[in-house]
Amino acid sequence: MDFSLSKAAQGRIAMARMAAESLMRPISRQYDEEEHTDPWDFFNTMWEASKANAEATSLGGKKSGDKKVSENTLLACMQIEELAWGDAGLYLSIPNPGLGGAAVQAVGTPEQKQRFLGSFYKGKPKWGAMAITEPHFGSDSKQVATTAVREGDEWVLNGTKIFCTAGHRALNESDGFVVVWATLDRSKGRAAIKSFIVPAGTPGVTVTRLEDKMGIRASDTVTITLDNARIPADNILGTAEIVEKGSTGSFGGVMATFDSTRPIVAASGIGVARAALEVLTQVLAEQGIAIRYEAGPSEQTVLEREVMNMEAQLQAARLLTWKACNMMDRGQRNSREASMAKAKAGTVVTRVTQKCVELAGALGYSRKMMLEKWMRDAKITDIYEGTQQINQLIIARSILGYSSGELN
Amino acid sequence: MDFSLSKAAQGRIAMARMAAESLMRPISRQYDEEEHTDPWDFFNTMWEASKANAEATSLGGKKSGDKKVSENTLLACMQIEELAWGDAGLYLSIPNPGLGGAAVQAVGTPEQKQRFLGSFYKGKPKWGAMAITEPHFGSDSKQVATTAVREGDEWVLNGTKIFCTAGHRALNESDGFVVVWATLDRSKGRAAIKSFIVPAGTPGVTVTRLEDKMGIRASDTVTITLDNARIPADNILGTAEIVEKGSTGSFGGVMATFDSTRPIVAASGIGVARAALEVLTQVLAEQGIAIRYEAGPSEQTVLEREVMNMEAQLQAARLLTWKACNMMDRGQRNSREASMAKAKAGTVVTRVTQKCVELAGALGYSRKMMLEKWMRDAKITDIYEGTQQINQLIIARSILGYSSGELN
Amino acid sequence: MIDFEFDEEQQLIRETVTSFAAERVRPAAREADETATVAESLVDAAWELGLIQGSVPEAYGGYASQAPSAVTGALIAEGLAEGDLAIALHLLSPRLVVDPVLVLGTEQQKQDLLPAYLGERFVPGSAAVLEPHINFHFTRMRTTARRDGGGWVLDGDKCMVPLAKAAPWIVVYAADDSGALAAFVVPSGTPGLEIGEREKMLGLHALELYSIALRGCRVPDSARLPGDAAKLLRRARVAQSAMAVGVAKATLDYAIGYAKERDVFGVKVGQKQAIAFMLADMATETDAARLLNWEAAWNLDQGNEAAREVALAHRYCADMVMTVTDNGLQVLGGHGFIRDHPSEMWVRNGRGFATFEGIASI
Amino acid sequence: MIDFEFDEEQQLIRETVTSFAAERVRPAAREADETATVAESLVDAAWELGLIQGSVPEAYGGYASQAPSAVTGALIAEGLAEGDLAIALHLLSPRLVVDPVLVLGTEQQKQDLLPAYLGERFVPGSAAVLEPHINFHFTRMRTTARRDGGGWVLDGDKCMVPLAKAAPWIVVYAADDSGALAAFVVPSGTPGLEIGEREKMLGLHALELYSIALRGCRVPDSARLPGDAAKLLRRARVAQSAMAVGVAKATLDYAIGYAKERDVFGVKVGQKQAIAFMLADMATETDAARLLNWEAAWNLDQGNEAAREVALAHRYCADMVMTVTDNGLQVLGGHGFIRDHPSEMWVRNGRGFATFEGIASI
Repeated sequence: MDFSLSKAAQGRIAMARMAAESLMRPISRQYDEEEHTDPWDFFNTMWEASKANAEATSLGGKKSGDKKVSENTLLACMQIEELAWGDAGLYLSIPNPGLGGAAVQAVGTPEQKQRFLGSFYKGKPKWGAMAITEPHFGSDSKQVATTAVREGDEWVLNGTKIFCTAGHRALNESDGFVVVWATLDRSKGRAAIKSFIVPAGTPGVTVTRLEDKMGIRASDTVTITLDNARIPADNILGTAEIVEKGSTGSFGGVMATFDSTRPIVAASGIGVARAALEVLTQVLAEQGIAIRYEAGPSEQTVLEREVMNMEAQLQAARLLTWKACNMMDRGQRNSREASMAKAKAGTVVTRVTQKCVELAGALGYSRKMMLEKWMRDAKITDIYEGTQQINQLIIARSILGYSSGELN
Repeated sequence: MDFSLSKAAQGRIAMARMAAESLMRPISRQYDEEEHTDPWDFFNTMWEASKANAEATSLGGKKSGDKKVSENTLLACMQIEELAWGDAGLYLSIPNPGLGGAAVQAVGTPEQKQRFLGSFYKGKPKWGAMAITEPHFGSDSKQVATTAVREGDEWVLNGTKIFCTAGHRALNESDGFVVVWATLDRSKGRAAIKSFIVPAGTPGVTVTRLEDKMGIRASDTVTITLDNARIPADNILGTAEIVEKGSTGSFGGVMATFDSTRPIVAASGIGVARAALEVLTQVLAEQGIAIRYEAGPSEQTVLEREVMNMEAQLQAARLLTWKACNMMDRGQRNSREASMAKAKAGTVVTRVTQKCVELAGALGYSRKMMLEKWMRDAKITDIYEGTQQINQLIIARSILGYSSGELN
Repeated sequence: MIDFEFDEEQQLIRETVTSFAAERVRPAAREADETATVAESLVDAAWELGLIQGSVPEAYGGYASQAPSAVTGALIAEGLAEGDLAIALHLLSPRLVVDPVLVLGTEQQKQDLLPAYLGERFVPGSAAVLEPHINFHFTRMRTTARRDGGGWVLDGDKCMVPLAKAAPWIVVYAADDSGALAAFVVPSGTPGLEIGEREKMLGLHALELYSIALRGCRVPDSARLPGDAAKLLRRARVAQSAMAVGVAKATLDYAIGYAKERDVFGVKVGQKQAIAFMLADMATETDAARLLNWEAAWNLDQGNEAAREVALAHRYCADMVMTVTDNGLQVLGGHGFIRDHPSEMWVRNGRGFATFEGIASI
Repeated sequence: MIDFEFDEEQQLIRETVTSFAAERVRPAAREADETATVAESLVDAAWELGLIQGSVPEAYGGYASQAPSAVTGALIAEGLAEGDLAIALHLLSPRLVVDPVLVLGTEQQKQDLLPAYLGERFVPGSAAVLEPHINFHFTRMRTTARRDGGGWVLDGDKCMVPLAKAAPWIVVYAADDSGALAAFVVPSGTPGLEIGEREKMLGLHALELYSIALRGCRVPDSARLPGDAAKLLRRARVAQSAMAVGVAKATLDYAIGYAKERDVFGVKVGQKQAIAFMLADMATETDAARLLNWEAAWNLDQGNEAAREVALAHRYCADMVMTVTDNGLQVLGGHGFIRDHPSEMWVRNGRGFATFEGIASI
C-alpha cells in the first residue's frame, strides 16, 4: 500500500498543470461566454504537443515496460484532473481520438488501430467521438434504434444520435471520426448492437444540431443524423456476427470501455471541484480565515466545517478513482470500483462546487469569479458516461450478485 | 391560515404534559432497563383518568359540535407528542383500544362499536391491539397468509402474526382484544383480506414470543399464534363478501386507517426528538452556549448550526403532521400528506436523536442521560405503520398518479 | 387554532397569481434568461393585476384595507416565482421601496414617496443590501452611514442592486455610527451614488442587477426610515424563501411530467423507485419548506420579531431549493443539462437563495 | 507510486484477523452484548494470534521487526471490529499502554513496562482520555497535571476508561501547566486514582468501562511519557476509524444477505431500487472511508504529523458509520429493531465513533 506519487506521476501532473495554467485558464471565461466558437490557438498548441508526444512514444522514448505494475490509467486520471482543473470544457475539446479512439483501442483489430489511430497525430488537429445516445433513450443503451445494414462492401447506417461530445469538431472541423452504435437487428437485443467507425466526410452524415448547455460550453455536444450513410465493411468494430454477450466486440465488450472512462470522468469532475475549493480557501485565507481541523463543534465555525467536509469528500472521491485505476492497471476487473468512483465523484463535485458558490456569497454568485462557472461545469460529471442512477445500478448488481434482468 | 394554538389545544397539551412529567419520566429509565415487566401503577392511574374522561365525554361534557372545523385529529397528535415526550414505550403501553380500536372505529358496525368500544373503559385496564404482519412479509400486507374459514356461526382462524404491539397485554394481561388480518381466500388477493376481532381468552390464541427490542422496551411486541381459534361470526369487520377495493370494510377501507395513524406515529416520534433537543439545548445553556440564529457561517459554530438545523427539521416535520391532521379534520383526503408526515418525521427524529447523542459527547453516549434511550426509541418511528420506503411509495404514487401496480 | 386553509382573499390572490405565472410568465422565462431582458408588455400586464397597489392603503393611493401581510406577500412571491424567478423579482421590485416606507417610514415619508408608485404604470423600485465580500451578513454591514450635520453620509460598496439604473429611488441599507442597521431612501442622481456596470451572475440573467458605489453620498435626515431596518430584511427573507418554494414547485412539476413521459428499461422513468422516491422527497421537502416559511410569515404578521423563525425558514428554504432543483435536473439526465429544458435555469436561480438578501420584499 | 495492494505481511495479518473475527468473535457478539462480558476463552484464543506481540520489537519481548505500523494496525482494528466492536476493543486494550510507551516513551520506560505485556497471557491495558462534559476535545483537556517537586499531581474526571479495574496501568492524558497535552502511565492502586462504578452506555455493553476520578493523584516524573501525546491520540483516532469501517462492513454484508433472502412485492427486497441503491451507497461509503483512513495511517507511518488527514478521516468515518449502520437497520425493516439481529447493536456501537477518543490504539 502506497500513497506517494511516483516520479512519473509528478511529471505528468506538472506538465498538465502547466498547460492548464498557461493555456486554459486565460481563455476559460471567454469560451464559456462565446458558446459554439473554436479556440484554434489552443487547439493548435495542444495538437503540436500531442504530436511531439506521440512521436516520442512511438520512438520508445517513454516506455515504462521495466516496471512491475503499470500506472497508465492512473497517470491518465491525474493528468485529466489537472486539465479539468484548467477548464473542463476546453479539456473535452482537446483534439484527440477521444472516446471513439478508446473504443477502437479496446476492441478494434490491429488493422483498425493502425488505420484510425496509427497516423492520427498527422496533419491538422483532429477529433474522435462516440455516438451512443438517441432521442428516445438515455441510459438504456440496449434500446439503440440506429440501424446498420450490410450492402456489398459497405455498411449503410440510418438513425439519429444525440449528445455526441466533440461530434461537430470530429465531423465538420477536422478529418476525424465518430464511432456510432447501431443495431444489426433490433429483435436480437444487445447482442446485435455493434459499433462502427464513421469518418468525417462520409456522405449522409450531418451534424443537425449544436446543443446550448448549462456548462462545459467550450465543448461541442451535437446531434448527428445518419441518412443512408455508407462506410466500408471493415469499419465495424469487432465481429459482425450476433454472438453471446461477453465476447470481444459484442455489446459487453464495448460496455467494458466504461471501466476505464468512468474513472476518467470522475477525475475530470474532481479537477473542477478542486479548482473551486482552492479558490474558496484562498479567498478565506485573504480574509485571515484558516481552517482549524482539530477544533470541536463548539469552536469550529460552520465555514471551517464545510471546508473540512469538502476536502474529505473530494479526497474520498479521488481515492476511489485512483483505486479503480490501480485495479485496471493491475489487470483486475474493476467495473464496480469504476462505477463507485463515478457515482461518488458525481455527487461530490456537484455538491462541492455548489457549496463553494454559496460560501463565497455574492462573489460566488457573480460571473466576476469562476466559482459559478465551475458549478455549471461540474454537474455534467453526474450525468454523462452513465448517470448517478446507472452507476448505482451497476454497483448494486455487483454487490448483490444480480444480473441486469434481476435488478434494473 | 392560523398558527396559533386553540384553547382546547393548550388544555390538551398541558394535561398530557402533566402526565408525561409526573407519571412517565420518573419511571422511564426503569422500564427501559426492566424489559418485559409491567408498570401497573402507571397503567392504573392512566386507566382511571381515561375512564373519567370517557364518562365525561359520554355525558356530553366535552362536545365540540359548535365549532366550524373539528380539530380532533390535531388534538390527538398534540397530546401524543407530549406523552411520547414523556416516554414513547410507556405511551404505547397506555391501556386503551389502540390500533385495534381505531380499526373498529373506522370500519366497524354500530353494534361492533358498542360491543367492543362502548364499554371498553369499564372494569380493569384493558388493551386493544392490531395484528397484521406475518413472518414472511413486512410491508407487503396483501401477502396475508393467516386464514379465516367460516364454520357455522364462527370464523376459524389459523396463522402466525408477528410484531403485534401490546398484544401480550391485550390477550394475557387483560380482557382486551386483537384485530387480526386474515384472508378468506389467498387466491383472491387484497379483496379477500378481512379483519377480525379476536377477544382475549379465545381458545387457540397464544402469545408465543415477546420480542427483545432496541428501544420502546416498555411496550410489548409479540408473536401471536392462531391455532383453530374460533370467534363469533359477527366479529368480522365489514362485509364477508370479497368485493372490489375501495368499499368500506375491504382492504382499502382498513388501509385508510393509516391516514389517521401515520400522523400519530409522526407526532410520537417528534415528541421523542423534541425531548432530546430540549435536553441538549439545556445542557448547552448551562455551559453558557446560546444559539445565535442570525449569525453567518464564518461566525456561527458547528454546534449552533446543528441545533438550528435540528429545530428547523423538527418543526418542518411537525407542520407536515399538523397539516395531515388538519386535512383529516376537514374531511379532506390526506393519504399523501399522512405519508409525507410519517416519512419526514421518521427521518428527522432518527437523525435528531442520533445527533443529540453525538453532540453531547460522552454524556450523550452514557445511560446516565436519557439521550441514548431516546435515540433507541425514536428509530421505530421510521419503521412501524409503514417503513420510510412504504411511505415514499405512497407519496410517489400520489404525485405521479400511479397505481400500486404501476409503481411498487 | 392551527389551520392551513386559505381565506377567501388569499385563495383569490393565489389563483390570480398562479394563472398569470403559468400563462404569461413561464412562457417568457427562457427567452428572458437568454436575452437578459424582461419584456415591457409583461411588466404592463402584471401591473394590471394590482399586486403592488393591493398592499398599499387607500390613503396613499392603493386599495389595501389593512397593513401589508407577510403571508399574502409569500403567496404572491411563491406564485410568481413558480413562473420565473428573475421576472418575479422585476415585477415585484416596487415593493423594495414601498414596503420599507410603509413599515418603517413616517407619515410624511409615506405621503412623499408612495403615490409615485401607484400611478397608471409600473415604476421600478430598488434596494441596496448585499456587499461584494465573502463574509457579508445583513446584521453587520460594511457600508456606513455617518451623521453629518443635519444629514447622513453614506460610504461603501453594494452589489446585486436590482434595477438600479431605472429606479427613481434606491433604499440603501447601512450601519450607522452606533453600528445599528439603518435604511435610507436615496433618490437616483444623488451625488456620490455611483451606479456601476450591469452585473452578470450565475442566474437571474433577466433581472437587471448593478454594483453601486457610495462615495461620500450625502442625504438629508428625512431620507432615513426611522423604523427597525432588520425587521424589513427579515420580511425580505420571508419573501425570498417563498420564491425558493415557488422555484422548487416549478422544478418538481416539470420533473414529474418528464418522468411520466420518458421511457427507460421498458417502463416510464417515474416507475423506477430511485426516481420516484427522489420525486417524493422533492415534494415532501417543498411542502415542508412552504409550511415553515408560512409560519415565519404568520409570526411577522402577528407583530412578533420572529428572528429565530425567519432564520430557520430562510436556511431551510435555501438548502431545500438547491437540493430540489439539482435533483430536478438529475431526473432529466442529459436533457437536464441542455438549455432546451428549464431545469438547468432553476438550478442556477435556485443556487442564489442562500446568498440573496433584500432583493425581494413583501 | 499510488498502489492499494496489500504486501504479503499485510495480506497474512488481514486473513488471520478476518477469519478469527468471523469464526470466533461474531458468534460471541450478541451474548457478550446482552451479558456485558467478554468470555475468557475468547481472550485467550485471541492472545494466541499474537496481535499485540507482533507490534513490539524483539528487544522488549515481542517479535516485531520494525516500529508499529498504523496501516497494519488499521487492518487489525477493522478486521476484529467487523466481528464485534466491544470485543475488539477488549482484545486490543493492551495497546492502550503498549503503543504510547513504544511511541512516546524513553528506553527506560520501554524496558520497565513492555515485558509485562508480553507474557503467556493477555494483560489488559487502559487509557483515560474522555471527560464527562459536553465540550470535550482532546486538544483541550480539563484534567490537569501540575508540576510538584520531582513529580506531577493529576486532577480531574475521566469517563469511558476501558478495563480500568483490571488493568495494572492506566495511561492518563492531561493538560500540563503549559496547557500542553501530556500522557502519564499511572499504576493501579496509586493513591488519588479513584475508580468509580462500571458505566452503562448506549453501546459497547461487553466492554468494561469505568469513570475515574483523579484527586491529587501524585506520580513521579518517570510516569510521564515524554513524546508528543497528541500524536498518540491521532494514532488512536486512526485505529477507531478503522474500527468504524469494520462495523460498517459487517452491517453492509448482513444487510446484503437479508436483502437477497427476504421477499417483497413478489421479488427479493434487494431487487427494489430503493434498497439496492441504499446498499450501493453503503458499499461505496465504506470503501471511501477505508481509503481515506488508510491514507491517514500511511501518513503517520511516514512520520508526518498528519493532523489534517487524521481529522478528515476521523470525521468522515464517524459520519459514515452512523449513516451506514442506520441504513443497515432500515434494510431489515421491523426485524432490524429486534435484538435477534445484530443490526441494532451495530447502530448503538456505531453511534459512538464521533465520541470515542483514545479507547483504541494502534
